[in-house]
Formats: sequence, C-alpha cells, structure tokens
Amino acid sequence: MGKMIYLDNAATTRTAPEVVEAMLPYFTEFYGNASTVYEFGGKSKEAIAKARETIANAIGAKDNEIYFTAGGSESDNWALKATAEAYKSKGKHIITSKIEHHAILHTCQWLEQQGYEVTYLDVDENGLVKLDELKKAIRPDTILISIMFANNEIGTIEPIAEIGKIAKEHDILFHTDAVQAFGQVPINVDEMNIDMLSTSGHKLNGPKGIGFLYIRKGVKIRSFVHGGAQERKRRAGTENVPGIVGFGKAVELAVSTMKERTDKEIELRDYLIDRVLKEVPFTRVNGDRKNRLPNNINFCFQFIEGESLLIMLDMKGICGSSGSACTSGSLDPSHVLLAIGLPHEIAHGSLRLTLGADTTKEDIDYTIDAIKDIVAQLREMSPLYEDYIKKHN
Amino acid sequence: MGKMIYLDNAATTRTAPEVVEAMLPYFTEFYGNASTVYEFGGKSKEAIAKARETIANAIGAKDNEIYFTAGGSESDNWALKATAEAYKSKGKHIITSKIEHHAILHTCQWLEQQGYEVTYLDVDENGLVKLDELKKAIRPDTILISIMFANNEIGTIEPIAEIGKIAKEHDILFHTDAVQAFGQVPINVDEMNIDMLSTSGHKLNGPKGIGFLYIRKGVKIRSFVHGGAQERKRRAGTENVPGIVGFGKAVELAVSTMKERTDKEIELRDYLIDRVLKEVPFTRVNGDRKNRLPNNINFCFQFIEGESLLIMLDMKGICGSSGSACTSGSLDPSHVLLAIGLPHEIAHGSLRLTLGADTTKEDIDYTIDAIKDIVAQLREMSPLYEDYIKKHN
Amino acid sequence: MYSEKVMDHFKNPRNMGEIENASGVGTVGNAKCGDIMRIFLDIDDNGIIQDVKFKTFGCGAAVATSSMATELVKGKNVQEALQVTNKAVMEALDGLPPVKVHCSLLAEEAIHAALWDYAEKNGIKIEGLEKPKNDISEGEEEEEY
Amino acid sequence: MYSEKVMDHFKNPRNMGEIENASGVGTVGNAKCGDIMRIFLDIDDNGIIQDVKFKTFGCGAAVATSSMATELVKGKNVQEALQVTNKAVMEALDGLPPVKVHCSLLAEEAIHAALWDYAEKNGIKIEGLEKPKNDISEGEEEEEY
Ligand SMILES: Cc1ncc(COP(=O)(O)O)c(C=O)c1O
Ligand SMILES: Cc1ncc(COP(=O)(O)O)c(C=O)c1O
Repeated sequence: MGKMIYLDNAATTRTAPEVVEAMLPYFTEFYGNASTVYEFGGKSKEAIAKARETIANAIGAKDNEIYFTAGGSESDNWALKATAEAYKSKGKHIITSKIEHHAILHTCQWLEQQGYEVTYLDVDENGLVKLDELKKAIRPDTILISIMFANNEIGTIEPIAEIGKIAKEHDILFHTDAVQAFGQVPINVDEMNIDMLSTSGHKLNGPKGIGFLYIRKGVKIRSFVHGGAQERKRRAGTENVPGIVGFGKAVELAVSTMKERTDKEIELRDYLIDRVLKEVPFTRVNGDRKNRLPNNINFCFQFIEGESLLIMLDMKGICGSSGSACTSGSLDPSHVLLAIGLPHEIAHGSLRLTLGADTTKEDIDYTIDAIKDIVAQLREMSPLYEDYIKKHN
Repeated sequence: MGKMIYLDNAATTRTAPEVVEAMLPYFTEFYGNASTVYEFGGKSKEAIAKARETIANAIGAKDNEIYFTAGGSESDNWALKATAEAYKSKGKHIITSKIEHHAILHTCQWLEQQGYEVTYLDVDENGLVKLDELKKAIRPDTILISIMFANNEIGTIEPIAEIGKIAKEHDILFHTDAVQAFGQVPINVDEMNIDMLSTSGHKLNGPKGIGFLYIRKGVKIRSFVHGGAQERKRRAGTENVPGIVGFGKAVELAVSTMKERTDKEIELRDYLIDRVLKEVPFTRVNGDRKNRLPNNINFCFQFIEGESLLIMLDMKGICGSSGSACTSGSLDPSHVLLAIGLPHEIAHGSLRLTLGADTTKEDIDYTIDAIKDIVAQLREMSPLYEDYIKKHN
Repeated sequence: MYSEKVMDHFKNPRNMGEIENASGVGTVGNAKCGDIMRIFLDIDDNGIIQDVKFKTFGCGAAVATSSMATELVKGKNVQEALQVTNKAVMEALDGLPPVKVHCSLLAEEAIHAALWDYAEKNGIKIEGLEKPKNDISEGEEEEEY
Repeated sequence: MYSEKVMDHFKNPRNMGEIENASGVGTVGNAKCGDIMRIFLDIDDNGIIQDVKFKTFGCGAAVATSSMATELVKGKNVQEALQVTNKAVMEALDGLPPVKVHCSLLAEEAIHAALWDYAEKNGIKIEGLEKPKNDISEGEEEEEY
C-alpha cells in the first residue's frame, strides 16, 4: 500500500500501541481465568478491577456499575431488551429517536414484535432531538427513553443533560448510546442523569470486541447473556481479560489527551468544512455545526453517489465512509440523512470523514484537493448533473 | 510467582504465542473495519474469510454457516433463544440435559419464564445421556434438542452422533455445546447431524472474547444481537478482527496437533487417575472412563472440601478447579456431580484437573504427591473423617 | 469487494460522455435507489451501432457495468445488441457481488431503453424488444431474520 | 480473594485438633452446605477456657474463621467467650468476601454450641446463651436478575 490517510475513525480506530502493549501479558503470561480460586487467576481479576475503576472514573460512575460486554451492539441490545423485560409490568412504551444506530433501531423493531410500543422521535434539520416533542411523547406507561449521546454519521451531540433531566422528572429510565461520544466529550452520568450508557472499545483506540454497559445501581435490568456468574451475575461468559485491560488503557489515554486532541481536531475539522463549502459548489454540511463531535465531518455532494466517491478517494489513499460503515452492505441511503430531511438522491451523495489524533494539516489539505477533483470528475459522469446544467443554462 | 503447574485448561488456556503473533498486525496495522468500501478494510475482510474457512473445514461445515460471536455463552444463548423464537409456531418444547453448562441451563430457565417447556434429561452415573429417555421425551411440539458434546466438569463425551440421528429422524433441530470438545475430539456436523454448534476460542489456546455458532444452512434462527449487517445480517457488531484471526490460527493449530497432543494427554491422564485411585483411599473418579475428554480428570475425595484443597494445591503451585470455574462464586455444589448421583458432601470434595499440551510427566508426578499430602492433611482436620474413623474402629 | 475487471472499468470507464443528436437515448433507474444510467446510441443506416456513450450516477458497479455494456454493444447491429444480457455483462466483468447484481440488470435495461427510443424515433419495431421498465426492482429477496 | 490474615490462618491453623474428654463439644453446619465446624473446649472450675481445639470441613474461610475464633476465646471466661461475635472474628481476620460471611456466623455458632454442651453437661445455665441452631442459613439474599 502507498500513502494512506485514514479518515474513518468513527467506523473503527487503530488500536493504540500502548494499548496492545498493556494487553500482551494477559494473552500468554497472566492468562488465568479471573473467576478461579488460585492466585494466578487473581492476576486477571486484579487487572479487570483496575480497568473497571479507570472506566468508572471516566464517566463519574462507581466500579460496580460498569459491566463489560462484547461491544456497543451488545450493550445496546442488553440495555433495551433487558429493561423492557424487567419493567414490563410498569409499562411497554419506549421512546427513542429516528437517528439512532441500527443496534438501537433494530432492537426496537424486535421489541415491537414482542408487543412493546416504540415512539421514534423526529429530529430537526441538524439532527437534534426536539425536547418538547420528547415531553409530549411521554406516557404513563413509558418505561425507557433511549437517545444517543452523539450521532455516528453526522456527529450531532444531543442535549443529553436536558433529556436526562426530563427523564428523571418523569421517573423514567434513561439510556444513552455513547459509542461515538465516549472519549471525545466529557461525560458524567450523575450530572446528566444517565441510568444506562453503552460504549465500544474500538471507537477510542481500544481493541475490538469489548465494550461496557453502565448500569446505575438500582436499575432492575435482567441478564441478556445468561450463564456463569461473571460480572456480578449479570453478564455471563469468561472475562475477556486482554480486551478489558486494553479498553482500560484506551480510556486512560483518551481521558488524559481529550482536551488537546479534540481542540486540534476541531480546528482541522472546521478548516476542512469551510474550505470544501467554499470551493465545491452544490455541497452541504450535515449535522449541527456547533453541537458536533470534534472529529466528525459530513457532506452531501449533489448529483453524485457516495460509493463511487469512496472508491475514488480510496484510489488516492483516503479512507472515508458514506453513511454508517455498518450498513454499507445495504442499498438504502442513510436513515439519518433521511431523518434530517434530505431527499433520497441527496442522501446518496454523502461523505463522512472522521479525524483521528494523528490527522495532520497536510492530510486535510490533500483530502480537500482530492475531494474537489473527484467530485468534479463524478459530476462530469452524472446524468443528473447534465440534466441540471441543461435546465439552468 | 514460583513454580506453576497449570492444570485448569478447561477453565481457560494460555493463548498460544503463534496465535498472538497472528493477531498482532490486526491491532495496529490492518485495523480497518471489515465492512467498509476501501481496500484497507478489505484486508480485515480477507483475514476474517480465511479464519472462517479454516474453522468451517475443522467441523466439516461451509464457510457461510460459521457465525462469529463473543464466546461460548453468547453462542449458547443465541442458539436457544433465537430458535425458540423462530420455531414457536411449531411448538414450545425443548429437550436438554441436567449436566449442561449454566449458559444452557440458565437460558433454559429464562425460556421457561417466557412460556417454553423444557425437559431436563437425567444422565447415568457416568454422566451419559440415556438415549431411550431422550426418545421418550420427544413430543410433537419439541422444537429443539440441546445436548453438550462433552461435559466441562467430568469430561464425559456424549453420544452425539446417536443423538443427532434421533433428532433427525424426528425432524427436530439439534444443537450441541461443543465448547469443551472442539479441538479435542474430531467433529463433523454432517456425519453427526448437528444443526447448531457452540464453541469458544479461549478453550483451545485461542483468545478470550471470541467464539462462533455454527448454524446449518436452512435453520430459521433469528438474530440475538440486533444492529448492523455483519455476519450475514445475523450477528451485529463491528467484527473483532484480531479475535477472529487468532481463533482461526488456534483452530489450525488444534486440528493439526490433535492426534499427537491428545494421545499424550490420555496417557498422562490415565496414569494420574490410576495412581491416585490406588494411593489415596476414599477416592472416586467422576465421569466415564472411556468416553472422556483426553485432558479431563475429576475426583471426589471423601471427607474434605474442594476449595480448601484448591488453595492448598495453589500453595504448591498447582492450578486446579472444583466444579466449574464459572460457578466458583456460588456456594452450591456442582449440579453435574449431583446429577450423576453423588450426595452433597461428596460433591463438595471434588477436584478437576485439566491437562494442556505442555503438561509433563514430572508435573503429573509432582501433582500426585501434592494431592496425597494435602488430602491427608485436610482429612486430619475434618470432623467428618474423625466421625468415620471412630465409627469404623 | 470488486473484481479487478470491475475496478478497471470503474477507474477507466470506456465510452463515458454523451452523443449530441443521438439516434437513441435511454435513461433507467432512479435517484431514490441511487442508480441512474443513461445510454446514448449512434446507429447508422444499416442498423450498426457506430458509437455509444454513457453517463451514470451510481456506485462502482453501476459505472463499471455501464462501461462494459457499452463496450459489448459497440459495433454490433441492433439485433445483436439486444442479445447482450446482464449475465454477459457480469461475466465480462468477472462477476459482481450479490448485492450489485441489479446494476447489471440496469445496464441491460439502459441499452434496451436506448434501442426503444431509437425505434420510436424511426417508427420501427425491433423484434423481441419490449418497452423497458424505467425502474429495476432488485432481483434478490433479502432473507428475513 | 482472601486477606493475608485469612490465608495465614488457613495455612497455619491455630488450635487444630481435638480434646479428649472435653468440657464441651459443639458441631454446627452440615455437609450439604459444605461447611462443618466442631469446637472442643477445656474449661476449668473457674469457668476459664484453658484450651480450645477445632476440626473443620469447609472452605478456606471456614478453616480460618474456626482458627481465629478459637484464638479469640482461648483464656477467656465463659461470659467473655459468649461476647465473641462473628463480626469480631471477621475484623480480626481483616474481613471476608461477602459470600463467605456465613463462615464467621458458623464459627460464632460453633463456640455457642460447645458452650451449650458444657452447660448441659454441668447442669448450669449460661446467661444469654440460647440453644444454638445446628444450621446456619446464609445471611445474604442473592439478588434476582
Ligand atoms: C461447556 C461450556 N459451555 C459454555 C461455556 C461458556 O463459554 P465462555 O465462558 O467462553 O462464554 C463453557 C466455559 O466456561 C463451557 O465449558
Ligand atoms: C452510535 C453507535 N452505536 C452502536 C455501535 C455498535 O458498536 P459495535 O459495532 O462496536 O458493536 C456503533 C458502531 O458502529 C455506533 O456508532
């Protein structure tokens, strides 16, 4: 491979070398099962306890409120399905938004098949959940509100503290999918009145296949994966010690570098957005310009289609995404872009670039030039552009 | 730490250095998300495809019948819950055994709460499922038979081919929890008429936090973890590329070394069992002496309690287990030992030793001597032994 | 994801562009589904396709199938062009991923649409050519999980 | 899992053994639950515990609490011995894991049982001593998930 500019950090990140370093001893040296009697297993147990503490501190939680899972999707499934089950005698109504990740949306659809009722809140043109609509949607049988902390496609950060407050006032559980936000923006579960929170290790330079669900003490959630007594009997399965250790290390790094890293990302992000908006016609930015993840850029380029754009960027060594990487197997345009009011043909022309700690000004300049070239080239090829030009000449 | 003789390979194994080696590039070099358009993500996709092929070949399956999960517990939960859901219009009766792992038993209990009916088959004194009882348990509304390939505590290998045949004759799905058997005994899903099969990577010198569920093409199972379109839309979550690659490597090693490794283990296993039976009075072997995992040893030493035994073995550097490691948080004696007919006080005195590829004759001799000493010492301390001796003198 | 042939035709699309005053122009697909193909045919008096151009809005496979389809019909007569199936296009590209098979159907249909336009403009009837659908529904049924 | 103190008392149990013709012997727990403790007391005419021994079938914590309990009552008089609570045993051991708290209850109960036996044998009544239960049900309720 030649030059590579990796701008798909929302899909996954490079595992930090320090993280791998921290994990290594737990593969071949301290490989003991953490749930054993002998001292050797105690090494694993201690390592898990340390990671749990680091992580709990990062979100203002207590150690025993952190439950390790296999990632964001499992955390989301667990949070929704198992609270739905535990609170069904109270009610069967759940509120979420139209721009959640599929791990939430498909879980909600499954819950609907099980007899639950789900309200999918609209968002405004920037992807912000409307608080008054949230309030209106609340019913006596509402048991759960699940709104993502920040959107994975357009980077919009939701008013989580306000939502938490509303949920608390109505005595309704509040879950947030913080898979994209964790490590990028400060989170405090107490101040924000969050009862459950999902994360995934590989989104913040930790390993893939590990995540956690924060569960506030007192929440009567049931198990999702039944079996052994791990994770205080709530999540069965031999503990993924290296994964947990790596996650802990990644969180430690993400927290300690957050301010500096995101300040730099914000600067590069806004520089790229501003230049592309100025230099590429028929372009729009998706997502809120202010309440936005530090590393997220999302455009729609009219008259062209995203996959072609991605392949041509790839030919120049730039890795980006169009809609969520998780759904690239699908042919539908992004449900998020549709929800913020874009027509299908515009939604098809989206490009998401998500920066990382290593992204440089040079990378960004190179990328801007590449975008300009490629968009022009694809428009040259586009019958839609032809029609538009003919109509307006 | 001084000397260590690790004889708890059924709890978890050391990740093989070759496995770690194979994983490493996928953390920091080829860290791309496998579900992306750019070539860089293609590296991850290819690595997954290769692992999937290795694994499919290992059990005589097709590539597209292997679905990666986070481990044995998730595979078991998925297999049971999602077939129960998919086939509920056919019936709501499931057959399993009393000696399954908790990942099966607790899932069955959950299913019972959801309105399913579960028959828990008795086993004989060696832990073998009785085929005539299985046949008798089958009803028109039976949708699934789930019997483990080999038991994790007493090592008994179940008559899987025969069970598969019965299931097939009755047109009932057959799932087997092969977490302990995979890599230790030859498995062929076609010859054995297995429709679904659970495994876990860390039991065969692969990494923790990865497993797979084999699902025969045509089985109408639903998703368990809903979300993105990974694993042919059946199991959501960003692929754990290093985990999958490591699992693939571990399977490759396990398959290629199986004959030699297990021949050696069987010899050491039987040597230890025979000597301990001869040299330590009031001792019994649990599990079938013939249909037995090559690396499994399980004793009950009368008048003493297992945890004390473990701690004292640990003091001599020997790692063993008493009952399943997963349940060591519990105070109940092993449900498996109760199911083979042992009274509680005998069940409490169990010791499981599970050998690995590196176990040597010296380790075994040292362990035998340790057992003899420790059992004598603990009996000296035991009021039960005192009573017995007084009564019989 | 794509074969080398597909990537080659995507990177270096053959016959991209338009033909002014073409003998026939066909546009199929719709922006909603993310694929639109437009084929321009220059057909001489002997019914031979002298030139062909395309414009495509769509994914890599859409571009590559358009490119390959134009190559396959160039120089052929109308009847021969009609025989160029989506299967032929796919084979010439060394295959397509399952989710992209509909692109090849679209390419076949775009040729047919251009031929239909040609026939209409010239008041002739081409044996075996039915009025093309404007839209191609996906061939594949998704499995329900 | 265990504190150093617990491990020390497990590895080097104090007062392990039996006393022939003891002034009082108490056995509590049952094999079903995996813990049995037997305490032997040698009490002199002044009601002072001159010697104490134990035998225990059970886990590490069961052995350590037995050992510690015997240490705590040794040399005390009957009334003082009665004041040795499970909490005192636990504290002396620098704590126990939650699942093992019942072991300390068992140790307390074993002392009481031996004292009861002593009282019965001598036809006396010890102020504040109730007939010990033979069995200790677990103090903890398991959370239902
Ligand atoms: C038979 C059996 N099934 C399932 C499991 C669960 O596997 P894991 O802990 O990897 O989820 C185990 C391991 O503890 C096992 O031995
Ligand atoms: C917002 C959001 N939620 C959930 C997930 C799922 O996380 P994972 O793929 O690690 O299971 C993702 C990542 O794709 C995400 O961006």
